[in-house]
Amino acid sequence: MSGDELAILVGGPAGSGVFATGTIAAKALVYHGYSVFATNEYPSLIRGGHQWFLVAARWEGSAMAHRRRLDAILALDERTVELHAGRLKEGGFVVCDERVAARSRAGNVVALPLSELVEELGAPPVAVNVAGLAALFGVLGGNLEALLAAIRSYYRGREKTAEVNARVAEAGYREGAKLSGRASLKLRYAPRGKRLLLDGNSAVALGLLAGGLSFFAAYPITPASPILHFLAEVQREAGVAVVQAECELAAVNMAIGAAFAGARAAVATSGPGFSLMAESLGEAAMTETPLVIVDVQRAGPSTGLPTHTAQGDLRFAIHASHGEFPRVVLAPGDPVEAYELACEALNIAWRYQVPVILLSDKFLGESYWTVDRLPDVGPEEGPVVRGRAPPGYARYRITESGVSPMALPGTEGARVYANTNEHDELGFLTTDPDVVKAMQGKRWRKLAALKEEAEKRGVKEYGEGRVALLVWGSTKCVAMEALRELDGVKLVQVVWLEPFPAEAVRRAVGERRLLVAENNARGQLASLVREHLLREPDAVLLRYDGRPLDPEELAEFVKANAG
Amino acid sequence: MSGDELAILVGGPAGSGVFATGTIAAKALVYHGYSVFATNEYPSLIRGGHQWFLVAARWEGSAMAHRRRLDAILALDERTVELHAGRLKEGGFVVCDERVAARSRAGNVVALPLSELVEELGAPPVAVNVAGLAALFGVLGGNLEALLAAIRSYYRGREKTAEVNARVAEAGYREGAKLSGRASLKLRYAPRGKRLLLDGNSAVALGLLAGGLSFFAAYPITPASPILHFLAEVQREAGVAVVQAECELAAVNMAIGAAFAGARAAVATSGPGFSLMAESLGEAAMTETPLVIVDVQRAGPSTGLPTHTAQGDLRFAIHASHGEFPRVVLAPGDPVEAYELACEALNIAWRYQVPVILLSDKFLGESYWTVDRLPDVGPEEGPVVRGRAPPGYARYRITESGVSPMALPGTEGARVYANTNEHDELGFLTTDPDVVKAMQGKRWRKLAALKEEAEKRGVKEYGEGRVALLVWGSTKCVAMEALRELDGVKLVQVVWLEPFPAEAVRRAVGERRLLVAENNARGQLASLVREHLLREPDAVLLRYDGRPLDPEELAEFVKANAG
Amino acid sequence: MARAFDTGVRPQWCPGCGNYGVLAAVRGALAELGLRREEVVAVAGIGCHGRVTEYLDVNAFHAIHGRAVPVAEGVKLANPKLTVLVHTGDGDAYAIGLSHLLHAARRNVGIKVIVHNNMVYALTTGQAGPTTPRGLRTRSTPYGSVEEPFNPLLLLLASGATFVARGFSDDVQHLKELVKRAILHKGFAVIDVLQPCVTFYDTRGWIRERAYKLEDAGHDPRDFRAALERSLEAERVPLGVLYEVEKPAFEELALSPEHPPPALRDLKARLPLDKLLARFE
Amino acid sequence: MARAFDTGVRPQWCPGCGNYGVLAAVRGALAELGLRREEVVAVAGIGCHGRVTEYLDVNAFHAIHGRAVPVAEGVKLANPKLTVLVHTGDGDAYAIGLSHLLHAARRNVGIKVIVHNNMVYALTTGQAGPTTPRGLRTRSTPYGSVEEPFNPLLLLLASGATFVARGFSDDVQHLKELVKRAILHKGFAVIDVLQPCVTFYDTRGWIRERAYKLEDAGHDPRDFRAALERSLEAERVPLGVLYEVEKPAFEELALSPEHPPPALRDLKARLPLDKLLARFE
Ligand SMILES: Cc1ncc(C[n+]2csc(CCOP(=O)(O)OP(=O)(O)O)c2C)c(N)n1
Ligand SMILES: Cc1ncc(C[n+]2csc(CCOP(=O)(O)OP(=O)(O)O)c2C)c(N)n1
Ligand code: SF4
Ligand code: SF4
Ligand SMILES: [Mg+2]
Ligand SMILES: [Mg+2]
Repeated sequence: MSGDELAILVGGPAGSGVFATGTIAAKALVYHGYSVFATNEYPSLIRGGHQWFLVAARWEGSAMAHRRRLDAILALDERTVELHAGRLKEGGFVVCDERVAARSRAGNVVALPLSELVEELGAPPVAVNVAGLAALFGVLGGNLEALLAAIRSYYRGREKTAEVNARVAEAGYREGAKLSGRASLKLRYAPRGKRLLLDGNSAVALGLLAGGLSFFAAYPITPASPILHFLAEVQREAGVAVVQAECELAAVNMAIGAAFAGARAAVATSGPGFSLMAESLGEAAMTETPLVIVDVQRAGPSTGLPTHTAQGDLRFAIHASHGEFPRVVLAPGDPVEAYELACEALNIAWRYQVPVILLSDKFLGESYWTVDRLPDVGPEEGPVVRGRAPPGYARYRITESGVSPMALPGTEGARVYANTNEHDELGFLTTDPDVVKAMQGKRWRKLAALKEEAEKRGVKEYGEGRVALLVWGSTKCVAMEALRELDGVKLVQVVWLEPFPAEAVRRAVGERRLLVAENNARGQLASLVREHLLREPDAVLLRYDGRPLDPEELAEFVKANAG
Repeated sequence: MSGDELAILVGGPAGSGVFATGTIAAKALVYHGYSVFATNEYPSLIRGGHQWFLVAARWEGSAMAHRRRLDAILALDERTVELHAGRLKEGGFVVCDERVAARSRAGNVVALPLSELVEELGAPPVAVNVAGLAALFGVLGGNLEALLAAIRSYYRGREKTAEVNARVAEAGYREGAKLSGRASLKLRYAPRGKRLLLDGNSAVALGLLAGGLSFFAAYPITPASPILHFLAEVQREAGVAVVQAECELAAVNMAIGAAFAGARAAVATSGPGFSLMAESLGEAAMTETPLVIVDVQRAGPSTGLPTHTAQGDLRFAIHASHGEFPRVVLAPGDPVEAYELACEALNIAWRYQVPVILLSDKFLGESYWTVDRLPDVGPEEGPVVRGRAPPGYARYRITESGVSPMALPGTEGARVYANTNEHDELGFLTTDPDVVKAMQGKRWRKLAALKEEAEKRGVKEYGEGRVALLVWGSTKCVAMEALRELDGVKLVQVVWLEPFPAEAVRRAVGERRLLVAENNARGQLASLVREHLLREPDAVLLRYDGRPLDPEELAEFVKANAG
Repeated sequence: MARAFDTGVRPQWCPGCGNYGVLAAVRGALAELGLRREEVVAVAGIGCHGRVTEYLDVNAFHAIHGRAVPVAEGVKLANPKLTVLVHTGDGDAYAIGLSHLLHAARRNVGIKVIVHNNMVYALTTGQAGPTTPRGLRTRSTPYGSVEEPFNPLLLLLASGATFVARGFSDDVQHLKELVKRAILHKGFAVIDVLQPCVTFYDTRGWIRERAYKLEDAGHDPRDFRAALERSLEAERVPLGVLYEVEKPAFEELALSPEHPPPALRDLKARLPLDKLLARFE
Repeated sequence: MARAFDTGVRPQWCPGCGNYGVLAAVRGALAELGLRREEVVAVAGIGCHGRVTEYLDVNAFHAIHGRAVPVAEGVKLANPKLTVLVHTGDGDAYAIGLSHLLHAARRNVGIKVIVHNNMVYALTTGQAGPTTPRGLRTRSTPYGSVEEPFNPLLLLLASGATFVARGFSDDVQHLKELVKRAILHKGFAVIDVLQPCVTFYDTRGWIRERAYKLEDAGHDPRDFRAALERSLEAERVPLGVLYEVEKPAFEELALSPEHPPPALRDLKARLPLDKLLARFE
């Protein structure tokens, strides 16, 4: 426990800088040389309401998820002490301003004159958060330079703010360092070179850019908006057109129009917006327009818990829109996969001319992980015709693979006619039963190739054991964390959810006991197992209160059901 | 073959009165004493394009579906002869105007001077259709009075048109009667009292009215518009408010608002409109507002074949909308069930305060069946609070059944607060994990009771045999017709699709070979069987070219796979 | 009046937010009109504005984003006796819900729409919206918005709305009077309320400098062309009723007078089934 | 010109339908502007009007009902070199798609919207729509419509559209000139075309009696208030350009000039990943 592993929580009311402080703490720990995981919870309110940010760090191996028990708390109000002090480990402590301490009754409180200190330095009152964080680092014997670097990195472009906060941090650190005896652990320090602290939303945005994204349309929605914000910010450097549409129906239809014209297009939304896109999903499919939809799931149904997490849209993503057509549903489990699969999503969309849905969630999208390096992936153009079309070009040419070369409007010699009505090879409307069957057949043939890809790359396996734990999406991270406490468990992650890699899952699970864990109420992956493997899972762990599964409860579940 | 069974087809270009003529033929045959089935096919065009109307009649038992082979054709153009003459039985014949005959090359054509006759009577040229129909009845030795009654019934409210057509019919009949030797069958005549000739759409509308419908909102869409038209027509007699909204999003939200206020509300649409309603489905569910959505399926994906049939929305109906909530999906198989289930849908919606989706389709909605009597069903109010609320009233009171008494706005002492955000018992927004779980639990408890109802009433069984043929929706009628040619087959119809009556299906199928037939490409009922029964069907017959299954192909499929 | 129509839940808007003024004005209007909470329904959209239903003690429906207007239309048509308010935002009403708003205006359904127009998407942490002025830097427009904003008053006048007004959340008394007039108006009424968002786009000073009262300026709200003119003013901000005309409300025309309104129908009343079935015989 | 831009598919509209005139005018306009079919994209909605894409020989996207406008916006933003036409109907554009239309107008995206306004839902066999006059009996309004129709010209003017015109399908030559002007206009242009539906609502005579040309009436299309006045005329039907103003098109403002437009980007161009990642270090 000598600083090999730690968990810190920053808490306070919305508007008190919980997010900034937490992010700085996370960065600072990365600069120390730790592998860091960070996550947060906030209400759907601009002011008021409790908010927290948790940073978990590990010296060896990777920090993959949150833990229930805490080593230290930075409390920006009494509520934080009230709500979280009970989670402190033996020897854990709360850092807070004297005024907060005066109103709290918790033991093990390190009360410091933080607001006084901030006032003396002429810094704005909100800087108490950084003062407190620095004090906390002081108590833990952290490296001040690393902390200052984190502050400067966080406030990049706002040099004045950065300097004020740096000064506050120096003072706070000194205060804390006086009390370093209070801590039962000491931070380690041995920087490991450039590493990223990456959230799932940014990873998705970067992955789309890596996949050649040139057009992005969105309507703001929590927790997907950060993708819009990031892309809007980098639009000039990255050369991507970013449009905020009047609603999700407009956003997705703009993307479809842009893709039809030849742009690599994507949209990002959350459940309510994805619901609104259901009709247009079929439009993309019927016109065979490549399209990527990112759904950063949040807790539903309906408006639900807009700032909380869930994996509740899986079946909906697989079946959304009336009628039937091939589609791909991918679910990354961590930021590296988010980056890789976002890029891959665009490539698949263009290789097969199908809609691809990337299922992320609030937990993945708005949590942070230390990433050493992003995989080397890039765009593949797919069967696109530019310049001049071959004689007799037909947009929906019936081919063996089901994929027809896609000319872009502007191609000499081609009339590109996309049609949401059932159509013939040239795009003209038809109701002829034979043509209808041929076109359905053409579209469905893509699914065969997609299924092969899914079977090949759609399932990941970690570890070995008598028991198989099956997960999808961000629950993977929780499971990886839980696995540290478990023996004899093989983790199986389904990355391609549609087409479902039934054979690969069957192979990976084999004769093992099959446990499933998901962040939803009905067991949607479990239902896919039933449908495709004709097998009843031996036990299913579901959580649907807007919070991700805890590694601890997952470990307990596995132990209790290992058979 | 002496007139016990016959099939007539009327064909011609859109705008030539194919629909009117066909309906009159069907009515006339009902008046003769036949059980009649009638269906039609038309393009999504106001003028031009081929259109046909088929009438199948049976003297003993019920005519349930179309047949491939025809006894007679009324051809209003050459195209009709070209397309359909090949389907004539031995001894079958085509009736047409001399001019049409002159341009056709088919054998067995009864060419009559129909347009001359119409001209002589000073009737409008379009009356050729009725002249031809009457001639056909003449050739078949039908009853002229019955035919005239059918004409008068069809043109009710337009007495002038009725009389002109009656005169034309008399003349046409005389012409045809001269050639009665040509026919190898003779129509029977023995009226059986008042019977209805009912289409599925009207049956749904009537069923909703029987269920107490007081508010209906819709946006026009083929093939669901007839429900709107019928309800608009009878709005005053039936006392139902009918609103044509600016789009489906508006329609469904108006219905939700109306239901919240206390109206028995429903909407009707087809696939594209249902897709647009996905988000609002969750809104109804989260606010626990009773809502009935009728989806008259058409062939997709996307715009697809707007005037053709399919059963392609089943999985979508079950999983539509982000997040998770209990819902009910019902699928009637014939007009009597359509009537019964539409009424029941409203009752279930109000008994459980859940959204209910009624899946019809173009084939059921726009085909006609002889109905002797509609079942005696009516509205149940459900747990509604009017007048004065009990002290401490809470809209979302946590109850054992999951259903909370629903006060209507205006109730003394009640603040009725419906919230799409997750909420507490009073409707106030919450993010407290315990309250969230309690509310999810409350909602899901309804599913247990619904599941029981589904198991009790969700499966229908017909006949007995070693082989089970599993169907849903309108395929039931095709299967009933096919069953006449089959021995040892038990027909099992799933009427409740969600919650899925797995035990009832398992019991009904037993150890039999399990065959599934559906009007879609992926085998959606088959996938439900896999998911819920963990059983692979022994064979699946799918049709997805916009046409209903033919009884003949279904019979062949069953024979080939009886094992 | 202070404690009237108060659910007891403490509002959680930012200190200084214009929503406080809107809430106070509506509470005051309901109280002064002598309405009981039971006969009022507030339908809200999603946004900071939508929180009104947590605080305003009347029947309420917190709808999904953009659909408060059709929900309210349904409520009003089902039971025209209810006073139906809509609380919506510039994003909720003028972006995702625009079509519904204009169609409700055209139909003249007797709902009273209060648009909390803060010219920004607030609850989603500050993005540009349809009334955001050109050039504003927001999280979705880091280089400044390049879109021309709507003129919502002009658009509403053009839609056929029979009552169009503008209020300012700073002037609670004046806004209260507007809300009262809107409620007393027969048919559709809309008030575009300038409701500064102090956190993401603080327009308080700008508006205070330019605002004036139409009542003081001799404006005749029966004059449609004068209303158009007022809506086109660029330098000054007119507050008050721009336009009011009396026309039959949709619910008067669309509901059959022989039957009780949909929500109040007696389920035991017999359906004339035989008559309805005659056409199928 | 007769055979220009002809796919060879025979139109299947009712004899006498106004859509024939619209098709002829558009073909003529494209031909006279010397455009090649490869550089034009027509995006159509669902309705009788939507059939245009079967007959007009340019690149085409037959979209879903109500979404032709955003599809067209996407096309234009992806490749501003293309001439992008939208064929839409009164139901498609003014009912289900209204919000998109007005937002595209506000943004001034350089698409050219031709509304086939037959004041009825034709393809779905004749229901009332947002421009159907009060009192008309249709299949959805057997007792006569009780809704006030929109004034689409006024609404479009109010939305900020930079080019608003009205055409009549009977006068192909005149309509052709309007289409040419719309195409040559920079930014968003919309033509509300009176396109009688001879089957469900034959307005030919009514319009012919009242139509007059704005060019002949000395109307100045640069005068916004004059345009408002013309749009408000009740007794006469003005044809021609009501309003035109030059403003930067959205695609000029929104697309970064250092990069090729989205559809023409070279996928091999390297992404400055290191620079983008710096902020995460
Ligand atoms: C379908 C859908 N899309 C997006 C959102 C996310 N969302 C919530 S509030 C909001 C905008 C709010 O803006 P406005 O209506 O102006 O309200 P304000 O917060 O400014 O009062 C958005 C986009 C949502 N809830 N639902
Ligand atoms: C989402 C959706 N709703 C409804 C329809 C059915 N629909 C097809 S065309 C149409 C209306 C057409 O009216 P309009 O746009 O005026 O076109 P017109 O036929 O008059 O040219 C409707 C409602 C549809 N295709 N999609
Ligand atoms: S963010 Fe703006 S609109 Fe929302 S509560 Fe704060 S000040 Fe009010
Ligand atoms: S129905 Fe009307 S709009 Fe459609 S083709 Fe016929 S005349 Fe034209
Ligand atoms: Mg706002
Ligand atoms: Mg129309």
